Amino acid sequence: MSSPTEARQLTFSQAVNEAIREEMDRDHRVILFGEDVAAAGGVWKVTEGLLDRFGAERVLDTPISEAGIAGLGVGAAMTGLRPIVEIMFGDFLPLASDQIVNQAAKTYYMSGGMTSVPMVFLTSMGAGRRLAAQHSQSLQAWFAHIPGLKVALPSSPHDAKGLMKTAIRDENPVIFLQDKVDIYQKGPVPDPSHEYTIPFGRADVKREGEDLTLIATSSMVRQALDAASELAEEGIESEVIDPRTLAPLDEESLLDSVRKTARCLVIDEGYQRYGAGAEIAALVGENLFYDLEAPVRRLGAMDVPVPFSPTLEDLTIPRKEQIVEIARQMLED
Amino acid sequence: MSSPTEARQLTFSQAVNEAIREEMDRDHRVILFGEDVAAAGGVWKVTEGLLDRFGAERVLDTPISEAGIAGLGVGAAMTGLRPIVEIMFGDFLPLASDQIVNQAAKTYYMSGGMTSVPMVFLTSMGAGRRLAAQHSQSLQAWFAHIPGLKVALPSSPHDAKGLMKTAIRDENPVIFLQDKVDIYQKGPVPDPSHEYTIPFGRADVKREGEDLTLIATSSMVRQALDAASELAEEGIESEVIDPRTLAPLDEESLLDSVRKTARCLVIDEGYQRYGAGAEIAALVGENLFYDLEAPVRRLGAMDVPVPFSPTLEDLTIPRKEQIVEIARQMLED
Amino acid sequence: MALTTESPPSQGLAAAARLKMLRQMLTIRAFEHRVGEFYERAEMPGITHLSIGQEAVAVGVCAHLNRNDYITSTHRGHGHCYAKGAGLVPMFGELLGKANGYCRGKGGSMHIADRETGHLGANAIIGGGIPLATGAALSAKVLRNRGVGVSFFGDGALNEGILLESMNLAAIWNLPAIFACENNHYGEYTPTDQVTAGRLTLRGEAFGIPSAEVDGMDVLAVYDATDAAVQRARGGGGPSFFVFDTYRYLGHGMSDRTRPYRSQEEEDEWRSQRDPIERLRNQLLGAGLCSESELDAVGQEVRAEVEEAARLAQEAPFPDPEEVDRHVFAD
Amino acid sequence: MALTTESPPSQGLAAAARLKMLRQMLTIRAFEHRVGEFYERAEMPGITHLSIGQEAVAVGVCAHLNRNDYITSTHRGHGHCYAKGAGLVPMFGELLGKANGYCRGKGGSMHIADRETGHLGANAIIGGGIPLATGAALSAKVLRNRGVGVSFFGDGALNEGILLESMNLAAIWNLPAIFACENNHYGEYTPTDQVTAGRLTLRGEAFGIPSAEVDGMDVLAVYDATDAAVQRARGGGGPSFFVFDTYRYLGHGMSDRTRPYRSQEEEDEWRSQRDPIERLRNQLLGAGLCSESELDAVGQEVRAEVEEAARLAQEAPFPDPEEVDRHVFAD
Ligand SMILES: Cc1ncc(C[n+]2csc(CCOP(=O)(O)OP(=O)(O)O)c2C)c(N)n1
Ligand SMILES: Cc1ncc(C[n+]2csc(CCOP(=O)(O)OP(=O)(O)O)c2C)c(N)n1
Ligand SMILES: [Mg+2]
Ligand SMILES: [Mg+2]
Repeated sequence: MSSPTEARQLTFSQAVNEAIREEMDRDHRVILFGEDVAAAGGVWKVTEGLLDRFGAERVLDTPISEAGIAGLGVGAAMTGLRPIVEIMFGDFLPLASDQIVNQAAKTYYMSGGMTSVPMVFLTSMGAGRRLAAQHSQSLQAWFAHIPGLKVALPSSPHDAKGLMKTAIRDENPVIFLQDKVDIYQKGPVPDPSHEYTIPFGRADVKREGEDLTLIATSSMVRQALDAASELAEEGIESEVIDPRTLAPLDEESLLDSVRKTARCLVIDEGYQRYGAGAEIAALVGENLFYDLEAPVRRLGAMDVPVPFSPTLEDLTIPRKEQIVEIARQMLED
Repeated sequence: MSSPTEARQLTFSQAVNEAIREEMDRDHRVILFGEDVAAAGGVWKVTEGLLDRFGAERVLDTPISEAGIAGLGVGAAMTGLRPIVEIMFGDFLPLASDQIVNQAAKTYYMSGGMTSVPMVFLTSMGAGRRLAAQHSQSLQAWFAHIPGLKVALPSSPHDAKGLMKTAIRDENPVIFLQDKVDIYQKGPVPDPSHEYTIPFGRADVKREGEDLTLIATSSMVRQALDAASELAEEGIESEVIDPRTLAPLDEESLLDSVRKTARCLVIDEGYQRYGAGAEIAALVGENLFYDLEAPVRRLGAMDVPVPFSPTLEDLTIPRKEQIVEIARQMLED
Repeated sequence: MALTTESPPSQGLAAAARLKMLRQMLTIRAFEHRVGEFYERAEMPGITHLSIGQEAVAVGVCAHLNRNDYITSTHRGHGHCYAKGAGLVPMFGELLGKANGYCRGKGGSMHIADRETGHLGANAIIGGGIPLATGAALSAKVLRNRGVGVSFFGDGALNEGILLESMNLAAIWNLPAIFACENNHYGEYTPTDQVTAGRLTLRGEAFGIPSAEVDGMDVLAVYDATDAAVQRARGGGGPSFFVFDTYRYLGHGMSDRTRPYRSQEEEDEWRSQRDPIERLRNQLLGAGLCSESELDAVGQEVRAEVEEAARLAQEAPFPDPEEVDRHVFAD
Repeated sequence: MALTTESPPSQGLAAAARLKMLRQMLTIRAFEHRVGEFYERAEMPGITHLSIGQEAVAVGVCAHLNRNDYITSTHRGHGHCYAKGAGLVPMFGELLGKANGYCRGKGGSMHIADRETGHLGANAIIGGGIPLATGAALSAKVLRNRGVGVSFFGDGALNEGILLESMNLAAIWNLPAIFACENNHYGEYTPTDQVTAGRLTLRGEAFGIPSAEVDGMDVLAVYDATDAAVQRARGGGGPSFFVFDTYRYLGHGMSDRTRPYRSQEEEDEWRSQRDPIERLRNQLLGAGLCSESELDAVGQEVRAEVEEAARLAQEAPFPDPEEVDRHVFAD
């Protein structure tokens, strides 16, 4: 083995690309299709080069038919393939959601364990790119709510690669959400000669701290880490923990962290109301009632459709300053 | 006026029918369409007699095209009509969810207040009828999560009528969920000569009590009331409160109740994880941290696709016995 | 673009093969009647949709299929399930929610499936199974196993957008997919032509898919029409679309007793003039391929078999409560 | 079922009307170029999709419409918006996210709308606007106001199931709906014929909807083809479907600069042989309806008007932060 920690800097998009490439090399049943994923390499360059490497039978450009491609993916997954279906923007998942929710998620159960649906819905999420209300949503709470679906939303290129590899190998339908505001951000990723996967349902402590737990997902992890740095200057040591998958959810690790800090703020970019943060906050509140020294707080996107105008959009996305402010309040509690 | 409290016994289905009839009498812009709603009067008899009364231009049978009828409804609502669109089962909302979520919910905001979408999506929810995984879901959390949508889920024929009238008069898209397990249950409804509407965002205390608050929705209110009776025999006085609409949510009334009782259990029939109960539990936990004497608890449907076999299905739906048991535990805390 | 062949393939069918078709149709009908009885006696949970009258479509199409071919079916799917090869006991078991059902009682009538015989499942979402079978056709193409994917669906599904998307995908990718529409002229309580515009086969032709209307009350006509399509699909020649003209004799569901949306005369005419079982029976008798008494014996055997299967299913236990949270995720 | 008329209605168009069309096309093109400049200078947030090359469709169709008629548009929708009657300043304002934009800056390029002129909105969901315009047609029918509902959409939307559902509904209810497909031969970076099976007009004919392919680079051809359709719709004669053959000269979005999915020759040919502005210009000159210098003056006026509007929009303020949670719900 060559030096084990030789970490290159890859973007999210490159990391996911590499994961798909490795898994397609490894298992000929893995195929990939979606709008503009083949010849053009995907609007986020996530699928660049895959057509050349794997050919037109395994990497296919599709019509603009979200429900159809999702459904064909489900049928193909039921019959021997392991499709990755790209739904370009997470906002388009509603178009495919009958196939995702009523078919993919339920087939294994409804068939009494006869037929599994090993597939990945590769999509994007998140605001901040001035793409307005129909291209900026973060609908992870929807899919985490549905039994039978797994939901991954990585916060670093490293995690993105490891989670994508796991998603492809999983026997169940996985919603894989790439936060598009960060998709060209770089981070260290081990050399391909050091293969790794990241198990689902395993949270990752991104920063250790004793005073406060910040549970954050996707690009909110960056906001939380930035906030933690700022808070550290004031002597407040935050622990930042990223569940990495909302379903399954690593309840134990999240609770362990809050047990230690006794304070918890949950940050997720979905609309706050009835959002993913509500589940985590409810969970912490229910399990650690006697340990908590302050109410569990949540921060999600403002409960408005994402506005186009930059001056407005920026107000709707959870940001470092808000985290810092809430954290300060919580420490006073 | 004739005697003001002369209450007839109507089923949910009759009560909603009456509400629609009155509103269609009142406002010629209200039209109704959906699968089998006209000639057949709807699979739950909710629209019986409306074709005869209002004619084929205002009451229309549609093809089986959930997305299409939802979308035509949105377009019609944008241009002068006030459509009620029936989506027969709530499980089919995913088929229409692009139109509901990306169009209906966002149009008023995206247009900067130029164009509102006054319409009702009339649908059903709930398990218990042995209809299996694709005809038994309670997806209220999905729609309550989306800014721009209102969500009503009545627990009595009385409320159903009053909420439906409000829904039809509302300038915004409303998801109106009828719990099908109770749809032929009767309850008192005032004589039609006594018109009433029930405002959205106004919770209703269904039973008063001092020891514990049971926040329950739709048919879970009945389970909660039954549990409360049983608990009363043990000397535990539960307050049962029904938010009636999840969006808007009457936060104040819910919090007032829990402030009084210091204990709270939330019961909603959606899948528990990332369900509507999580929002309410998180809300209570955040606001009443210092008032609570026990952790806020939640009870939702088991996190499995709804199984067909009666012996299994019954295990998945929240029921009185579980409420009683959790309540007892909470009183020991 | 009609799908015709010079001399109908069914002419080459041995007497035994025809008799098998008759037997299958008789079995489906007897099965459905027995399901109806369960329902009437309140011995069956939920709702169910019987396919009596429509047996020829399931039998005629599935006669061309083997275990490596996949079908998807509908809420009115018992016939497809049996014709594809499923056994009666686990079928009844599933409908009764018993542990010995194909899906361990978790699916029921609307989700019955049998992987072993290539049945991916009935579906309670109108149109829901169409892309699944088309996806199975994609698998067959990628895995080069000469399989085909057949989606059965009702006329109601013609108006779900997923049909357009699936047909277009099948056409551009030249998939071995067969779109088999059972036009029984009603979707629930609404007449098809009231909610369905245009000539139905054009909905396939619009995508360049060879499309044909076929008498779905004549099992040999169904067999003949689909023969070339299945062969073409296996040979890489792409999808086909069929609209089978058929009729459900009974109500939409069991509770639909009076059927005010159609006339008694209409029902009588279909039953008396076009019954698929009578038709094949008469053909067999007319051609001297078997005798009345032989056929009567078959009828009796079938009924006994169905009765016995019903009994075994009824005696079977319900699933263990611990089953309830198994199979949410596969390992 | 072609949509033809004996003598083309455009023959009756006065010179002023033709000149107006030219002016509109010139304005749209100048607007789009100015948008491109904003983008290149990083003075415009987000992404945008220019309709240069496609001006004739918007102008030719909207020439038949009045304020009581509704349109829905697409992500490539500036032309539709202007042709339907919107003003340049609030258009630019919206694209720049300014408070003076039609949607107060909340919608942007992909959601621009102008209720006053009957524009229900661009849409960032491919196909998303189709049922909305069809719903507007339902309103027109129920309210008996002789309005029509026109949905503009790209060839990409032909593959979204919502098209089938909307067309079928329009057909069975005989709605005054016009389905106006702009086939510019690409959806993003994918050639249309690679992902779109069959003859496109058949997708309308399948529902019995009169359907026609029309040269979308000839504004008078567009005008002529849609004249009868709009009249028929107003008279209760039901929907029509058009596939306008057209071309976007530039990339899908501003970042699509090299366009490896098509050849330079192809682009050159469309631009040089079929440009809709050149074509009408030459027609007007050829018929002696105006002079070169008059037309040049129009061109200059248009550019000045666009430049002035751009300036005003650029100087306008961004929305007040308090706007952010207004308009979630209407009272
Ligand atoms: C998506 C969806 N919409 C509506 C229903 C309710 N539903 C069940 S069966 C049926 C009629 C189906 O008609 P058709 O497809 O012709 O099949 P048939 O019952 O005639 O066999 C309807 C509307 C459903 N199950 N799924
Ligand atoms: C439902 C949906 N799927 C995918 C996209 C991403 N997307 C934006 S434009 C586009 C291409 C649209 O092609 P076409 O309809 O032909 O319009 P054109 O851009 O050529 O004008 C795609 C795929 C989208 N906006 N909405
Ligand atoms: Mg039918
Ligand atoms: Mg295009």
